[in-house]
Amino acid sequence: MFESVLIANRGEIALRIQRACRSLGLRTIVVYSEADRDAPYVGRADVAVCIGPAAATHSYLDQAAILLAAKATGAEAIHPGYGFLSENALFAERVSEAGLTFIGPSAACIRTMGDKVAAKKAMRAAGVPCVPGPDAALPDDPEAVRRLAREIGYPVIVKAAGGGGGRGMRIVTEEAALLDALAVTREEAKRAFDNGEVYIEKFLTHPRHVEIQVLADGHGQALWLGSRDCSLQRRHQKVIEEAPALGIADELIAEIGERCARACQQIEYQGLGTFEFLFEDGAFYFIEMNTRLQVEHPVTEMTAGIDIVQQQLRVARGERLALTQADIRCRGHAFECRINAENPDNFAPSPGRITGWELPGGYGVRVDSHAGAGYTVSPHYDSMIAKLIVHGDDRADALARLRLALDEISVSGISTNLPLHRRIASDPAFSSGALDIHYLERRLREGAPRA
Amino acid sequence: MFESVLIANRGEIALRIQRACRSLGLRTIVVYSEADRDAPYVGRADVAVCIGPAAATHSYLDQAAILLAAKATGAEAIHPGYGFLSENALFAERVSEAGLTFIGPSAACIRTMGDKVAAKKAMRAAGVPCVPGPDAALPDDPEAVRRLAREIGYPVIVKAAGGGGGRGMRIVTEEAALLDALAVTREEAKRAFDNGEVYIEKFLTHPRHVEIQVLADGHGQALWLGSRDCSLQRRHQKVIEEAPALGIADELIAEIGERCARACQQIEYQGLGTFEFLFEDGAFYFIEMNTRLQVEHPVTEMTAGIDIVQQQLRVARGERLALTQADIRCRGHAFECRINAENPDNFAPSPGRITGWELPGGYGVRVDSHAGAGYTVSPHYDSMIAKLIVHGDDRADALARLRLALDEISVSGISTNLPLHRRIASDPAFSSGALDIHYLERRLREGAPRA
Amino acid sequence: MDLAQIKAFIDAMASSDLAELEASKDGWTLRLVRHEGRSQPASRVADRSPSRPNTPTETLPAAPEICAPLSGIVYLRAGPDLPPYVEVGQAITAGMAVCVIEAMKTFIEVRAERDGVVEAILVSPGTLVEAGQPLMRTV
Amino acid sequence: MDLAQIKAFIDAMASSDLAELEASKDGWTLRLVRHEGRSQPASRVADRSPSRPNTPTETLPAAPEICAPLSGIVYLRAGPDLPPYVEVGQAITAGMAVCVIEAMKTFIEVRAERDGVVEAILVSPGTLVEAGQPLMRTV
Repeated sequence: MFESVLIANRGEIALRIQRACRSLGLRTIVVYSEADRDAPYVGRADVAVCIGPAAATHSYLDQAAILLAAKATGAEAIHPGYGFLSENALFAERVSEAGLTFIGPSAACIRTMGDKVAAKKAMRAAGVPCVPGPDAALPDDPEAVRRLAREIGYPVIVKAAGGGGGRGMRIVTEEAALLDALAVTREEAKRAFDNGEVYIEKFLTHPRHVEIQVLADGHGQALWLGSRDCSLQRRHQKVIEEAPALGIADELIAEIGERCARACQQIEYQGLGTFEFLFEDGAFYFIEMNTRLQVEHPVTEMTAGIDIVQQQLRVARGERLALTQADIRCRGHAFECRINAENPDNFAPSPGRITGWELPGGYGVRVDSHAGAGYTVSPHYDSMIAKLIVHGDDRADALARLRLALDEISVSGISTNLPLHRRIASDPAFSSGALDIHYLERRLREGAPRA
Repeated sequence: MFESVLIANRGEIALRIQRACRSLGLRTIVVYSEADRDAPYVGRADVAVCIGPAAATHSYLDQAAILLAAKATGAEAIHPGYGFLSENALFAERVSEAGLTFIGPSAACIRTMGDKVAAKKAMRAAGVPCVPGPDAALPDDPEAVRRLAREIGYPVIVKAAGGGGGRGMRIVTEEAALLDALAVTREEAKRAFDNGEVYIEKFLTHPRHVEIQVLADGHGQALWLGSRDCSLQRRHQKVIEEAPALGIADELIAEIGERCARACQQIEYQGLGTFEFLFEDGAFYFIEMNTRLQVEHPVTEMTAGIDIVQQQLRVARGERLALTQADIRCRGHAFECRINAENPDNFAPSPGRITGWELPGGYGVRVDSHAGAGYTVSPHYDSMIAKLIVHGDDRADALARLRLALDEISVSGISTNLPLHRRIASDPAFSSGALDIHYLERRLREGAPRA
Repeated sequence: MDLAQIKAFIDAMASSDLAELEASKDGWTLRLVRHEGRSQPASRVADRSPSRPNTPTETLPAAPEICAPLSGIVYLRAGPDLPPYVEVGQAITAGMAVCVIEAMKTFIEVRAERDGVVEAILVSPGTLVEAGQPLMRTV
Repeated sequence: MDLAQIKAFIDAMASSDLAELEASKDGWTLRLVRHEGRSQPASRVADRSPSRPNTPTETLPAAPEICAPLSGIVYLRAGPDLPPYVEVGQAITAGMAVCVIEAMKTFIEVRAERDGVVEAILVSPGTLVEAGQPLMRTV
């Protein structure tokens, strides 16, 4: 069982992991870039090692430097956090080869889940529902194609196998248009990608992003810890997350949750993980699995009453989960706001020195942040400087607390997206909940008056 | 049902009450003294009224000024907080007579519980265990006195009826010394207090301070919300509180808790209240009831998962409790540190301007405070500037989190008792727990090296 | 503390590299703080208003220097295989992109505020620049 | 503390790797902070040390003024029916109580640091005084 953990990350998640380590009495070794020298978690580490300049490619992404730091400091385990090397199968492999514990699933699991097609196959095999559509190119026989589309149900999307980035796709809403769309897409695909193969999949027009948090030990036990709704996104970046996902029958969530837990057992998954789904018209469609700790994990912690990073460390140390599925009783509702250093109007980054920092407090309020008055937000990394998390008896109660906390929080010296969060928190549609993944962008385009 | 609440208090509890009001959508009217003009909750009030100069006798204790402010602002209810007018039966009466809701029990309940003898009688009648001893002066017959003392059990304390302040008392550890002690005390009492009547009571040598939080609605339902241990005191001031009280059998706590709840029903108690007990050698002895919200309420909130100030407002509004005793499931363990502006060595007050203010955060950490960087701690009021509350899976986990949070918190510009809290948190005896009410003073006298 | 004393403190600080100076006497407290660049006083009101990034605004009288609108990594070419945006001696027109700054995974083009000629490029590509730092001198 | 002394402090700091410097003398408090370089913000360290109350310490050379050791409400008598601690013209000896300050429900006696004669009482009883504020002038 390891007694020391090297934290191969930065910012709020480095602090989050450090706190979890210290709650278990583990020594923490922090590696940092020159830009993060003054971060508070660096000062609190048992050992802190500078691994390179500000640019992440030469520090937080430099596997050799991190492994060297681990060796030099006698670290026994490495926590990769999120982003950077957290879903890099090769890194996980090298950590293991160096005789250290990689705090995460096996390299094989990371590899499988990193490949969309392999992941989809594995999930189908485990009984997790995926976006309907065959795993192979469409046949030439028009009647066979029609039959496939009918099985999936309209609307469908015709996709060029070699396409991507929005090109080579065509949405088909009724059978009459299917063959024409197929022919045109095939033609285009031949010209554009030199590959005439096309696929067909169910097209979801107004899906929500709903995910299931799982936690598995190395002894065959896997738990699901409730649902999260992360539909409020801008440019595919989550802005506000909540738990649980509103308006989905408990039985349906439980069924999906159990399938996810079973899938973990089948692929011998260990540690924390998240199954991401699109949810539309009462049905779940697997999109991908994140094989790591996620930014939005605190909303699950608040509702489940479990420090899941502490649990992640425990199972990585080889402990059996002390919890069973029957112990998991989610209570109330939680929200998380990602507070970014950015202009709230045009979303331009706003690095710089924070001169004023006032935090909200009281019942049900949590802040995870490495920043504070006097902290300089570096232009080298992403713009998230804090997470504000609130918990209440139900969604309305949690929302009231969110508004209260947003009213109390204040950051000066740099611009932040707090005005955006305040606007969302008082948006009537958001109060009703269960919005689709396009809502926020739609709302921003409307440019409604600020709250 | 009232829609607006006048908060007749200041500091962290004014902010706490304001947050609870806002979580329910109630308007808040804040009254403040000239010294508190710049407090953050004053700025956030829907209406704020200055009711006088800094001295509490001319502001927070001025009933007429507060009632006038309530009338002038159209306040429909008054929350007295703790201290000041919170246990003043006359004030409660005047509030009701003015047609407003006093957020607390009836004036009659406050009056009964404010009189130690009446309270003890009421509690005995309700089956709540009290410090053993007759309610009348001792008889002259030596054998009758011996029998009484034997029934109580040694050690006993002989007390002059007219005594007080530590005078006219004698501890008796064995029967052989009883009659002599009685004679001497009687003689002294005659001379000193011109009243030869003496009483006898059980003497507790190393009691713990254990209390039960209750919550009762106006419809006959009363709940008990678990136990707290507040034994860590200095000069009768609580320093660190925790929930639940360690090492007391669940069944015993439940029995006491149920008796407390039943007592509430018998005296038609409404709102929040606390039954304070001495606990020694496995037995509870009622000492007094606090008929108000207490400083240490957050440890109960953390373990019970209930915002009890919000509940207090709900029942004051006439709502029925939505919870039943079966819904109360206390989880984990919580600590609260009272952070005071005082010299950590000699406990001299340290008012002044706070120049640096860094708060801890993350899972299981809560801070209740009206202060912050730039806030000036006034010499006019008590020295508590913040409460740090942590919650963990069990006492050891909570204690690890407490140490972590104490390591992260930092206040500069004034002196605080944070070094004392750090010292206690790393004290081996405190880690073992279940200390008596004299422990802290004993430990301070020993002057052990700081942690 | 009289005006002469305060001035003395300000001068003393100006000729040093101090960021902060605090002095108290007779109930007076003098606190001097210097921020890098053209900084604004911090106040809690700040973040309620739509934002006040630490950038010179477009309405400033055009300076002979083009300054960084925000802190970040400066690049003089749009890509490694592309020619530089501008070169010394080159004539530029208002609104023309002269370089790009990368901050928080976003690229922000810096544009000239007025017509002129690039007299000097004051930064090296790939280095960190602070908000307000002169990037180019123009005539 | 005069300008030369302050400059001396600034120079001393410049040639060191200190991030923060605080000096107190004769009721003066000078605090210097430097942000750049290897310096850690010193604020967090501050409160780990046993405390830094904003009071002149007992080791200071005695001043002709007796100052408030902390902020609070000053009283010149121990009780309403008692005579004043001292009166103008009265001789006092070091260690003698000259007034009392109430702060946070605690009463703290203020004692003379050296022998002398009370020349003037500078405060009214029952008023708020700030830490360091002169309470009496002595000769």
